[in-house]
Amino acid sequence: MISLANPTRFLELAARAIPWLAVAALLLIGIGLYLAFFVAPPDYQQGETVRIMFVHVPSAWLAMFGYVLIAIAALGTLIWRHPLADVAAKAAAPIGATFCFVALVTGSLWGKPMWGTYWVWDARLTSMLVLFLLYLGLIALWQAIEEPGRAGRAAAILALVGVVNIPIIKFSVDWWNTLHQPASIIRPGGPSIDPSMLAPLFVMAVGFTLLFVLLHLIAMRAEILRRRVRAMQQRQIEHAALVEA
Amino acid sequence: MQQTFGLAAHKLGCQRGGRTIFRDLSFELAPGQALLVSGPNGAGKTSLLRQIAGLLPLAAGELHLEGASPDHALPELCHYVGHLNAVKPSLSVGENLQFWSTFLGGAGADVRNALAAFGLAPLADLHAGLLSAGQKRRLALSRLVAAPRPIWLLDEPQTSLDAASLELLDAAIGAHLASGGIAVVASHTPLKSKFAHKLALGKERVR
Amino acid sequence: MQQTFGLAAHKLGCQRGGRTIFRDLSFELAPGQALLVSGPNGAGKTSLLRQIAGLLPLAAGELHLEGASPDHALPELCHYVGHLNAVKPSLSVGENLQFWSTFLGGAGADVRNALAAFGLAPLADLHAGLLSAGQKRRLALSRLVAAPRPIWLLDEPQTSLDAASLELLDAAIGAHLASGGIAVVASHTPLKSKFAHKLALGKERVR
Amino acid sequence: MREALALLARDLKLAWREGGAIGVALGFYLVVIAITPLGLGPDLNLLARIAPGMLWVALLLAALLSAGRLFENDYEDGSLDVLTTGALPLAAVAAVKCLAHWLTTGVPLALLAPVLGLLLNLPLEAMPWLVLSMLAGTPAVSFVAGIGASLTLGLRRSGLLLALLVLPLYVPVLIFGVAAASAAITGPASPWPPFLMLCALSLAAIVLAPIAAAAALRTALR
Amino acid sequence: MREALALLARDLKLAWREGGAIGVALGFYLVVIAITPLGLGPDLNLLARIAPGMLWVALLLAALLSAGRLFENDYEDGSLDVLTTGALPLAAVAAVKCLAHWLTTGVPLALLAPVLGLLLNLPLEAMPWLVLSMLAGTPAVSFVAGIGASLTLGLRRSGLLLALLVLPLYVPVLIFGVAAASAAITGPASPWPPFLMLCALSLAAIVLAPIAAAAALRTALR
Ligand code: HEM
Ligand SMILES: Nc1ncnc2c1ncn2[C@@H]1O[C@H](COP(=O)(O)OP(=O)(O)OP(=O)(O)O)[C@@H](O)[C@H]1O
Ligand SMILES: Nc1ncnc2c1ncn2[C@@H]1O[C@H](COP(=O)(O)OP(=O)(O)OP(=O)(O)O)[C@@H](O)[C@H]1O
Ligand SMILES: [Mg+2]
Ligand SMILES: [Mg+2]
Repeated sequence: MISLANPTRFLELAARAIPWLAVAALLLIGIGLYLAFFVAPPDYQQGETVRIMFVHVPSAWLAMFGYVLIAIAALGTLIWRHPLADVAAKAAAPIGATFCFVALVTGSLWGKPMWGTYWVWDARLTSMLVLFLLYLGLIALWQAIEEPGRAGRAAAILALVGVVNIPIIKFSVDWWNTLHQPASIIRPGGPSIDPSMLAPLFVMAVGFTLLFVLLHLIAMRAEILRRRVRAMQQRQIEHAALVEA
Repeated sequence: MQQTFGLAAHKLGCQRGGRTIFRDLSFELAPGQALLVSGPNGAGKTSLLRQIAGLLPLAAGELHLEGASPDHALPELCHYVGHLNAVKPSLSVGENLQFWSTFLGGAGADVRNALAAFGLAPLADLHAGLLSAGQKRRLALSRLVAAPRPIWLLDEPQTSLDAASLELLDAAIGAHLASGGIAVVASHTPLKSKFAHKLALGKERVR
Repeated sequence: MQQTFGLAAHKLGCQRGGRTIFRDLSFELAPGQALLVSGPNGAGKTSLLRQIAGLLPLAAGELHLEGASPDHALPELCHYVGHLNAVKPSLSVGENLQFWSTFLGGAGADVRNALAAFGLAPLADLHAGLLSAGQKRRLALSRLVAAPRPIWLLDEPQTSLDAASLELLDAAIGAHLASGGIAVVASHTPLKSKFAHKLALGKERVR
Repeated sequence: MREALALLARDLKLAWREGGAIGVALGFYLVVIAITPLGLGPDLNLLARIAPGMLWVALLLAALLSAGRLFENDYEDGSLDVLTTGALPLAAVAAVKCLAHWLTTGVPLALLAPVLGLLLNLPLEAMPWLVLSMLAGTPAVSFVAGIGASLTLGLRRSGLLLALLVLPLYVPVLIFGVAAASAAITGPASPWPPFLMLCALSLAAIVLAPIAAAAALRTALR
Repeated sequence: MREALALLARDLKLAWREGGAIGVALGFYLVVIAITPLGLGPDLNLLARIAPGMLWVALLLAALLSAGRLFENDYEDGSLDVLTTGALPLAAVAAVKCLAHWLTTGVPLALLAPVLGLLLNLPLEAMPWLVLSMLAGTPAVSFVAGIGASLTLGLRRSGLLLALLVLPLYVPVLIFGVAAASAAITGPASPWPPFLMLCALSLAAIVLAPIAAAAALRTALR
């Protein structure tokens, strides 16, 4: 914790980790795609289109994962005042939003063949859409506030309010509509999908997760450097002022 | 004035937006003493007052109240009159002050005297939105009298006051100090009231 | 300074919200002369300046420009610096002034000097939202230099300026008058610049 | 306590004086409901069917947009600075202001709803439940709006930003509110479960929102 | 001319800087469209049927609410006083500000509409006409909003009051806009007549609104 609290230290670690992560992520995703397209059989009812799932499901998971990450970081900002927490949260938001978007797009592309329409107001799709909206809200707030300190704290508060609400929202939306097939991977009974699909799905899931972490580290590094530049400029301004005063 | 306090600041530091505005600032005020904070624009006068009022976190050092029981929170003993007047245009002058008096824990009775203290009595029923700049300022200052509090934090109180009102302000501050109160005043232009301590901020800072 | 004008007011009257603020107000300013408007709070200083700037209708009397061709509209020859600073917090100091300079018909070149004229040059790239009260005020005043106009209307220009900035303000006004400009300044506190005329408003008014 | 009452009284008075905020919120509500049929076409059955939904969505918008300046005015004229120096904790201040907003917006909107329901020929027997559900749900609306308002304090365009931040959080209120109202129309489901859910939501909001709002206000003031 | 361009540039810059106003308006639009089905129920045919109306109403709200502070900020910080002393006539100032509003709000909203159309499964062939009609109609929206914004200048809760004043004026835009879009879906009527009506409305607004706005601004300033 202490060692990580120091951004410089963090930068070093990140710099060392990034190449490895990159290689691992690309490798896994490559394998995953290979399995998905050439090994996994077409689904007996969903046909070839089922292959979309291998992108769709992991992105959907990571979209949720991203928000949880932000919420934890928010605690870090508000309670432990951890210098990196704010950076972590800010960096995670756009990435999570992107995965969320990918889940939505792949999902609706999938929907066209399955349901004959790009979008249905099914429970899970809807709650995913709401999650996307929550992401947009966070990003908009970060954009709207000039001062990094305030922006971080405000966004943290919003993120926490968001996580408190997400279960309620999910519940209400399910209550509103229970047409979509129930979650069949994450559920007490264990997976019910054909293993031949499960294997590539998990490879992809792990690959995407690594990709997420990779992007997150890169974004965090960028953010830290951006703030340092900002601080330096301010110091220059002050210095100039002192000289002329 | 009910109870009197002393206020001491020890090695205060202030940061805004990552920039250090001032550091290692210390002073001690005994009951009945006043502090004049001066310094070029941007030196951090407002920031200091906001720190004492609990609006801005202390980047370093501490503030403490002498003669205060732990259940006394510093901000609740302070009157903060900043650059802004906290005047509601759609309430009458009297209503404005009445509210602040109750909210800041004054007895309703004080309101009339408070208005009188700054020569606003004749305007009591006027919509505050119609007041001129200086009249608004005086309305803000009358809070000080409407709810007795031991510590006054005044940020350029003279802004757009005419000569007559300056007299009134000096009188008010004098009375406050006489009754054992404390005042911290940020100002560029001199005031008649005598200040036990003077603090010149940011000689070297951005002008 | 391109062309110089004289400004004359004849029996001006001002009403606000049905109340007569002042009446029968007359003055004459030759090029290079300045008028100091003083008076208690609520006497109508701001109102008078707004009338000259064309923001408030004349209830009575008239204003006219000497040496002006009919196509000169009075407001377009005036700089109005009121109680408010017209500063955009989300633009940088430089961008703020740059805009006003272009909009008020100044040559872009003037901007740097204008900032320098009020000691803001080092802050040019800072977000104006971060400026302190006095720094904001100085940014507003720098408009005067950024776009040359023959008539300056200044409403309590000294508000929250430090000593050093006051010097700069006096210098700016002096230069303006020297080059044949006119200035009408409403103020409670004295200024160094010499005023050819003084106008004391509303001795008898509600204070 | 005196402080809280004084603040409440002041806010109600201001809401009343400043451009008849109440009337304006109602007007907005009315106009939105009135122009929607123009967009959707005059088919009465269709309108009746979507009436509860329309009414709730319009109510959310009206309440939300009037919440935009919940703290804004006090922030801009410096009152908020002084409010923090009162004996009343900041969270309580926030709560009182949200309460005032509910009284001046939520309640009138809820009471107006049936009238607009007529425009959308909502069956009469649905009205009581519509109003009840709205009265039960609007506290959540006002208090959650309070969080948004404090987060967007002092930012330009805060109105829309506020809506963007807060509307997603309203999804449960919307769903249960509409459910309660339409259950009363169509049945067979009883309107009670969603109604109770609404009450629960409001209670939770009343307890938790002020804390979040206070935290946000502090960060806005420094 | 230089003045007008400078002002336009400044307003665009501000719209961009101040809380990414554009993104926020879009977000609001998205949210409103996204939560309505939660109120109306998931029936796709129903949604498809009311899609053009929904999209137009939501667009009007988004545009209108973002117009709330069209002159407000300049008024509160004293910029408006100085703007009147410029060589540019006040009507031209108003026109430029409305234009900036259209560029930063009307256009992006119109371009986003088809995407949201998907959510309400609006048939693809209707999209081009939807966008066209919106591009033709939104200038009227922005300029009329300008009148409202100037009339409500300096009043509290101006956002809602503005909506109350202006939404009725939008009725024609709404009707022709929806007509154009849905004619493209259902036929048989050609979408041209309503489309041309929209253009006419916008032209009229562009010519007349700034004059009215300027007059209102003058009275607000005294
Ligand atoms: C925007 C559109 C969609 C979104 C946001 C979405 C959301 C999700 C999410 C969050 C998951 C993973 C969570 C979990 O497994 O419990 C998931 C899995 C899945 N989705 Fe979607 N979905 C969308 C469209 C579709 C469509 C059109 C289909 C077509 C049949 C579909 C079928 C599935 C399947 C089969 C899985 C994996 C097995 C399962 O978990 O049930 N989804 N979707
Ligand atoms: N939110 C902020 N972020 C970063 N810097 C800030 C912020 N607010 C103010 N500052 C800077 O802090 C410094 C001190 O500001 P402050 O208002 O305390 O000065 P001041 O002494 O009150 O000046 P004045 O006499 O003009 O009122 C200024 O240089 C200002 O630029
Ligand atoms: N909109 C208005 N309607 C009615 N009366 C008004 C209005 N605005 C100002 N007044 C009144 O007009 C008088 C003059 O106001 P003005 O602002 O000109 O005074 P001033 O000389 O500038 O005072 P100060 O020195 O405090 O700035 C004041 O008494 C004020 O109450
Ligand atoms: Mg200050
Ligand atoms: Mg004045």
